[in-house]
Amino acid sequence: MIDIDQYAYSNNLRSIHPIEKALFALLTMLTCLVANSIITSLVIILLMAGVVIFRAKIPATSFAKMILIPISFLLMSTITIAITISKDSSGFLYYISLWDWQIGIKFKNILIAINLFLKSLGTVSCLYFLALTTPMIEIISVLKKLKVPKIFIELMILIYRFIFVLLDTANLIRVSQMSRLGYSSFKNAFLSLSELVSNLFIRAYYRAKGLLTTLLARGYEGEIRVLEPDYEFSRKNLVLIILTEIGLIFITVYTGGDLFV
Amino acid sequence: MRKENAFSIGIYFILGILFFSPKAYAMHIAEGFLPFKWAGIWWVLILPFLALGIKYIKNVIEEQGHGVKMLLALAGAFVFVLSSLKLPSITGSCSHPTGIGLGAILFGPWPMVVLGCIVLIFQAILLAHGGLTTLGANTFSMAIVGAFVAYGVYKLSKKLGAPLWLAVFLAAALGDLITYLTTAVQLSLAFPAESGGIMVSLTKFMGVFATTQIPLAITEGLVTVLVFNVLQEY
Amino acid sequence: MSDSILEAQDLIFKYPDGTKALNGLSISIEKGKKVAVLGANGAGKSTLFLHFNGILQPNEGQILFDGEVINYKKKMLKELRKNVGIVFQDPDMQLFSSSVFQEISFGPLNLGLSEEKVKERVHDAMEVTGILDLKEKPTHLLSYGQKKRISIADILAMKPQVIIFDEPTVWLDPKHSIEIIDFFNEINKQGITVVLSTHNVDLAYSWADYVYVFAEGKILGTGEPEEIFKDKELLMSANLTQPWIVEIYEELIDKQVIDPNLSIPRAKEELLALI
Amino acid sequence: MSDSILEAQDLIFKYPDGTKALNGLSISIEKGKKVAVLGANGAGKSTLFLHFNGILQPNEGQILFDGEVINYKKKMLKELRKNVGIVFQDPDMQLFSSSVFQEISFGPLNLGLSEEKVKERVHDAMEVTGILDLKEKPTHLLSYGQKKRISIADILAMKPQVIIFDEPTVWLDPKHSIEIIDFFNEINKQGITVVLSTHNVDLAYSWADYVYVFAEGKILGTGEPEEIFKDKELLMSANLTQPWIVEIYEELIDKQVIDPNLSIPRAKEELLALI
Repeated sequence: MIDIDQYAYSNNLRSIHPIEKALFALLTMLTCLVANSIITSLVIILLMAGVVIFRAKIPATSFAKMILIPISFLLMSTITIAITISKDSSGFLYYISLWDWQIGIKFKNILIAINLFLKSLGTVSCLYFLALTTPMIEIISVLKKLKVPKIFIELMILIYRFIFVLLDTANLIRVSQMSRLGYSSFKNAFLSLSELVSNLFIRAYYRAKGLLTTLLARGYEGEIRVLEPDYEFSRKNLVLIILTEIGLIFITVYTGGDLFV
Repeated sequence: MRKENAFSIGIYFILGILFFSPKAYAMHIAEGFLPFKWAGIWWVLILPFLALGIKYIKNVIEEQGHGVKMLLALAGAFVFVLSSLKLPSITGSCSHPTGIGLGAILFGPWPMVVLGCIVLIFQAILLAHGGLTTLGANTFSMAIVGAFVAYGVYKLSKKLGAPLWLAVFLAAALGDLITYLTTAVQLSLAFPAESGGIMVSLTKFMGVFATTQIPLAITEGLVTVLVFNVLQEY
Repeated sequence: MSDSILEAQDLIFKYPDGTKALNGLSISIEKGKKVAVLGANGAGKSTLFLHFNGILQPNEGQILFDGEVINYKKKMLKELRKNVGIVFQDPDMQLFSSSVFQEISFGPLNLGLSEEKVKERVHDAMEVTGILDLKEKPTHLLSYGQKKRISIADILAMKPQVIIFDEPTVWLDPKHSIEIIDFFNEINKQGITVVLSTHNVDLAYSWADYVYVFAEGKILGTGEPEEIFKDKELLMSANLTQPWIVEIYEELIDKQVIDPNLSIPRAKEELLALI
Repeated sequence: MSDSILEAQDLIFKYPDGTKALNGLSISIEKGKKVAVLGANGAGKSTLFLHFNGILQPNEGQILFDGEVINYKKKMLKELRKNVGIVFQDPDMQLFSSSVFQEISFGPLNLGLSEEKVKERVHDAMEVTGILDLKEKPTHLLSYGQKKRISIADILAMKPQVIIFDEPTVWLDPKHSIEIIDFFNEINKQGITVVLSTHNVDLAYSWADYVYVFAEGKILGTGEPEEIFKDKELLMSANLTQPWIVEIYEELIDKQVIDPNLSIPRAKEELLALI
């Protein structure tokens, strides 16, 4: 139902310890953010794309499609940042005047925008590495090991499960509405949608009640305790992660990136 | 000649926004977009709210029994699913309601802080909307500001004698709008314009978001009213 | 095949996750007939129905309604959905309004009929399905059987030429199952083509004019029930069993209790009469 | 009735909205038996099961487990829920976690077992239900039949003395229905009392040691299947029909094809052998 989720269960790096994968993704993400350098960002994008496509065996076309998801936000926001509004017309590469304001672009700001764009894409690819190789269930169990409050974990487990149940329900209702000519005009689409939403809410309400019953029947007394399957740490992977991060920092410093600015 | 030029650029700009907006998903700030410093600041800022939210939920569970937990979990899943539904909008494109307003009216703002944060984690990891480094900022704008504004507006307009539908509409629409406004503030704080600083930057971001988000906020308000009407019958 | 009302030609359909649900399937449903579509869970029955209604669009192949190829343009889709109604398995999934009246009026309103007309249609549909007394009740307080009838009235109110029933009897107890089957026969007499999906072989055997056997997104066999249900191998490969009437009949012939030249009985009563 | 494991005495239960679901119902389930509870939709079967598990508390009457009256104190409830497991109709309602392993570990953990023990139980339950290969898969990518098996493993892992299956076969096709019935027989052989609710008379007839017929919150009839299913009037008043084996058998006796002194056949094969 959700592509990223499906890959997380079927990729080639599935059996690696989730903490290793999370460590790799988050450390690289931080490095990318802190390095703030065009070259480091590019290296990270290539690294993550490589690992995802060649190690995790996610089809390159799917990965490319997914990378496009945040691009609209990035383009819109970076363009907004790149545009300078000023009363002083010096330094513009190109500008137009509106009354006594100059709206245009400056070389310096284009560089800033490109850096920002690539930096964001770099961290996004780290996020994708984590999301595409590590099932949500395992990410939750990592959070559990990090001592995130119990109630937060329990809610995450339940919400994750019920996202799919409700998505399924929403789909079925939508299909049933469409087969009775719902969503066929703007007004009708609006009404169909609000009927769907309210029905979904009522359904969710009854499900919550039913779920409590079924859990009680299995001896639930207020806390949802579950066990996780065991994973084994690989020393080799840990060393590899540390080496990669050191390498990235080295690249940043060597190419004159403004680390820790 | 110059005016014409400005006009055509304006048109292109708006067309560009309309073209991109269907995929712009509620304006969560994308992964890695905020500088390290700001990402950290927002992360730290939401922690006390999360702690209080969790405490609030624990209290409610103690008072009303374990069923509340299931109900909240379903509400969280509901918010997530809602945000993945296509919504008809005036421009013919599609976007979605956040559901936070509805939740805040029904359950109060504190549980929505926690649920909103969880939903944002899921959106980041499952859908790549928003991100982990920007989770703090997004939680602040959507789950904290959005939920409290919606709840406050709802209570206030009921106190002022507004009819229920109007109170619900205002709560959902304003909650939405102020979420976007907060996002614009967060972005302009992180990226002040070189001349004119934060205020100029804010004007730029608001200019971009307002065109897309005002119709969305209105749609969210309308849908919430319609949903609320049905729920009223139960 | 001039009198086929719905036709699928070489349909191939994959779900986005890669599951191949239909695998070069062809089927032709004759106007005015009672058709049973048999198959195990996950054989592709529901997927086919969603194609008949234009909800899903095939990767390859085409759907024809009344001899015309469906082109998936708005106007044609509207016409198709008007004429081919689906009553879904689970009425809980189909019903989305809180009031029975609103619920049934959804379809006719979408057809763009006048309010007067819509009221008339809703009233008629409720009358035929025997739920006039539920008009004022909220849907969520009704029993399963009542909801099932509302979900049928939903579709009847649109006056389609074909009605597809997806697993209509699973949750019903024997009495209500018999009632609903009688009802299918009634609307069929009024000229509506009735398509029914089921994995209940006994039901399909005694009810249908024509049977299609599905497995893994393909048609394994088609024909009149008498032929289809003789073929044990076919049934086995579709995870189905023989109807008990046929089994007993064959056994009785083997044991020479009844005359093998007599025609095979369709209903319980016919079998008992043979003995 | 010294060997009854579960007993209900004069239960009266009204839902908060006023619906009277149980109306002075008494029932006694013998240890180690295969029991079928038959009744139309809404007859009160599910409500009774929730009483057996201590989820619902009767307005009047009482529940006995292994001869002891349930007092609804925490300790006793825990004991009861440990020993009486319910596999609910809809697995989607029962499964709360997307991880199969987490899901099955929930019950045993609530029993206060050690992690080691729980892991062992989860493994055993998955082995018995044949889902070991699903360990790494999320529930939302599984089929209905697979989810059904997980919901059974959920309960098996708690090692209860009684397992109640609420309508286990409705959505399953013939092949999977047969599989699940075989499975019931297997766990029954291991000493677990199996209670099954259904409105499938053919299934109840050939499977059960003992049958209860429900209607409107009361027991209309109890007995061995051979007696119960002879009683056409009883079945009628519970909206049920006769199993076809019984019907054919009686007809064959009427027509003097078979000897009336032979014992009534329970399974298809027995009937065919008689002819």
